[in-house]
Amino acid sequence: MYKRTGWIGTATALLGVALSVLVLWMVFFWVPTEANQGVIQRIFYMHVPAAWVAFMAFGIVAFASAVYLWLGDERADMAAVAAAEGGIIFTGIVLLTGPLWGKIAWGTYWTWEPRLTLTLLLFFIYVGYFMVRAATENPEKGKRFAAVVGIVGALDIPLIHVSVLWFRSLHPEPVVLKAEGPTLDPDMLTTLLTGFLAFTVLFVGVLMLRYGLERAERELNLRQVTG
Amino acid sequence: MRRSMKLFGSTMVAIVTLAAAAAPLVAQAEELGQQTLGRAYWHVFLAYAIAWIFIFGWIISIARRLGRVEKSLGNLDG
Amino acid sequence: MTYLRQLRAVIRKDLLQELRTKQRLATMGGFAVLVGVLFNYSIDQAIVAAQDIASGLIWMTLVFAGVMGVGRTFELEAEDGAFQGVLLSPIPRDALYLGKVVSNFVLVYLVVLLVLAVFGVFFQLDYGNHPFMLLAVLAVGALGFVALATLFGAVSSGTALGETLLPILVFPLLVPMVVYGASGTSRLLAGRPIAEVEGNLRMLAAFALVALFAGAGLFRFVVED
Amino acid sequence: MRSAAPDSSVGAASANPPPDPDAASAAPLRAVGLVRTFGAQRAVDGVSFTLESGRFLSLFGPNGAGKSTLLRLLSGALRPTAGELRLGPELLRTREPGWQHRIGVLSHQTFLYGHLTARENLRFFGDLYDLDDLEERIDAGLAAVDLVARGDDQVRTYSRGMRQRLALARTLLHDPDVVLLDEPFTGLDAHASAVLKGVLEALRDGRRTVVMVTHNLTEGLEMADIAAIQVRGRLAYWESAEGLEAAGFPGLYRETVEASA
Repeated sequence: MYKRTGWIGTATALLGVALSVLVLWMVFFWVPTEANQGVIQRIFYMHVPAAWVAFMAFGIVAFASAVYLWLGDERADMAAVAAAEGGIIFTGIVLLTGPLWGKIAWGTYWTWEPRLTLTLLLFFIYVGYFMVRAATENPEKGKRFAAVVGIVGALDIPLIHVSVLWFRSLHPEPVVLKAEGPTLDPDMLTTLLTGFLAFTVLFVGVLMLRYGLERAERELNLRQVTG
Repeated sequence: MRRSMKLFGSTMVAIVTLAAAAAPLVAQAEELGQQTLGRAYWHVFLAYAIAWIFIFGWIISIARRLGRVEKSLGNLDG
Repeated sequence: MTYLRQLRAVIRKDLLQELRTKQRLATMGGFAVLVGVLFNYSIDQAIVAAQDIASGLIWMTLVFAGVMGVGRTFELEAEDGAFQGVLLSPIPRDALYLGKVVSNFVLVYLVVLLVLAVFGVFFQLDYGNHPFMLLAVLAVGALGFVALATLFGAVSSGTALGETLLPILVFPLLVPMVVYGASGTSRLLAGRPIAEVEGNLRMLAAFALVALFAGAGLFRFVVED
Repeated sequence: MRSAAPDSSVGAASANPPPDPDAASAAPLRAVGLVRTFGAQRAVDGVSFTLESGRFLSLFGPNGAGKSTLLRLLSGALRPTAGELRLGPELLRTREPGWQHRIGVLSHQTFLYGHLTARENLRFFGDLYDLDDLEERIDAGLAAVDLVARGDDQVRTYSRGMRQRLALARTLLHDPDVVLLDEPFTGLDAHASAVLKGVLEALRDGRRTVVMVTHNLTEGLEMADIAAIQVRGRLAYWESAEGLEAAGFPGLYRETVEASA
């Protein structure tokens, strides 16, 4: 079982890497420059897929946490940890690349742009998730605490999203990003979709590897104490 | 052990591929950067570099931890 | 009937204990008054009118004082193992949680009233034409806050970090409450009509409901071994 | 309203017609292959036993042998990793009120609130168990542990011995069938420990099963019908205490622990 996960995971991760290289090529050599924003808009092909992966990871964390609390299945907890670690990596990417875009597009590194704010809060929920785990002496308890953090976070995120959107309508941004037209240029759309595909495949592949690692670590832990 | 080596190898291949792809990009960027919109270009490069560093940092850390764990497991067996 | 009796027992025990020790009320109340004093010196009232920023001050004081007070709930229970005794009894865990929420809410809301009174005197605040709406907004907001803080107070008191972990866990989740609560309060303080605040109140209620359901459902996974 | 009488507990009221009142109390406490792990550590490692009702079991063992963990498993506070626990035919399901009504726990911690009076403490716990005739029960309980005069004083003004007596009243308030004692004599002076012993002696009415975890070999053996020794999570010794010589027991204990360690 573990061996299979390792093999499929490696293959999927490699496919993800290959697709990501393809995206790099498309972004830097192939896709036309967007008229309104210029070159900076090219961040978009990676930034938006990274945000998608970060939220997808949180969805996995919440779902696996619920399964863990419900059935007490160790595997669900391992999946949740693996996804949370990926989630914190990808929220980190979003949070660092967002300001790089913002500085050029809006003239400031940080704005309380709703989606960026939401990602920041998501990042902190992930931080809490790992702190709770690290700070419990009884690992079973730590797993349950973390699961509670994951589930409540997932329930709260829609409310946070609505509220930060609403807050923004209350205080219009000084420099407002012009909305892209309803139709994106077909080449841009292709690039963006390839970006989504690349990061998703990459994430799923590495997630499997991380799951295999978690499994091996727990096996080692068990055998060191009992054996 | 073999699995993690394979993983590590594939990581290295990917990095080399990336470097090979990036070299002409950097050259081109310097050229373009001197012409127009230098700052925006650098931000785009920086953004992609951050993403790749984070993702590969993650993969490498998984590979190293896996190598260590499998070594310890091997020691227990042997 | 059984459920109500158990719920009432928890509430009565908590409030009685607080009445005897006054530990948490004293720390929260003292904190709130001192915050008022420090705010006075941190704001140049020649430039910023206190009335304009009062709603932010009120909500921040509520959140910080609340974290202090609610974070102590389970530390107090640890006294001579009492909480173990409660967990050995047949009280449903959601009744235990809801009882704690009610008693914590009473404490936090008393502090809210104190904050309103003290800030009113310190900064000559005008509480507008709809003081009852103001009280309602603060009550629903405080309920949502207490619902989350009680759940995560149990989590943090179960960790080695104790109460210090509580703000890190709970602050990111409180954003909706602060957004709708503070903006509703500032509208009321600015004398805007009630209709403009009804949406805020609805969102605060939604937040409180989600927090209460999540807490009641998940509490048992937090307190048991 | 639920009374705490043993025949009204949830498990007894199953599909079958109600058994006669003595059936439930005559039920043996049975553990089958109990295991509890913490992380990778096996605190309780495959414990099985049958304890006839009305018997008094003293459980000895060195520190870290998992005695308290075993007791917490019996109390239902802790979920077993594997194995099951029965009282008569009734299966223990952790966190079900039916079980909790039938178990009373007295630990070296008193589970009492210092800022409440003795009566308020008992009333609080009585409400949690949803007991009928609570005030009468409280009066009787306070009388049994000789605390009527101090019933309206806050518990923090009590001496250690008085607290432990009150804790005993709290343990017995809902009239449990199985009483679990975890080092109840820790920190007690001679007088308090004599009072406690007297009340525990009175518990042995043939209906109540008692399990006591203790370090004190003489005290434990004196009260026991059955003596057991737990070492490294397992029951290494289980014998009727009747034939045991008090003088020879420490040696036996040491041998057992060393043989199993």
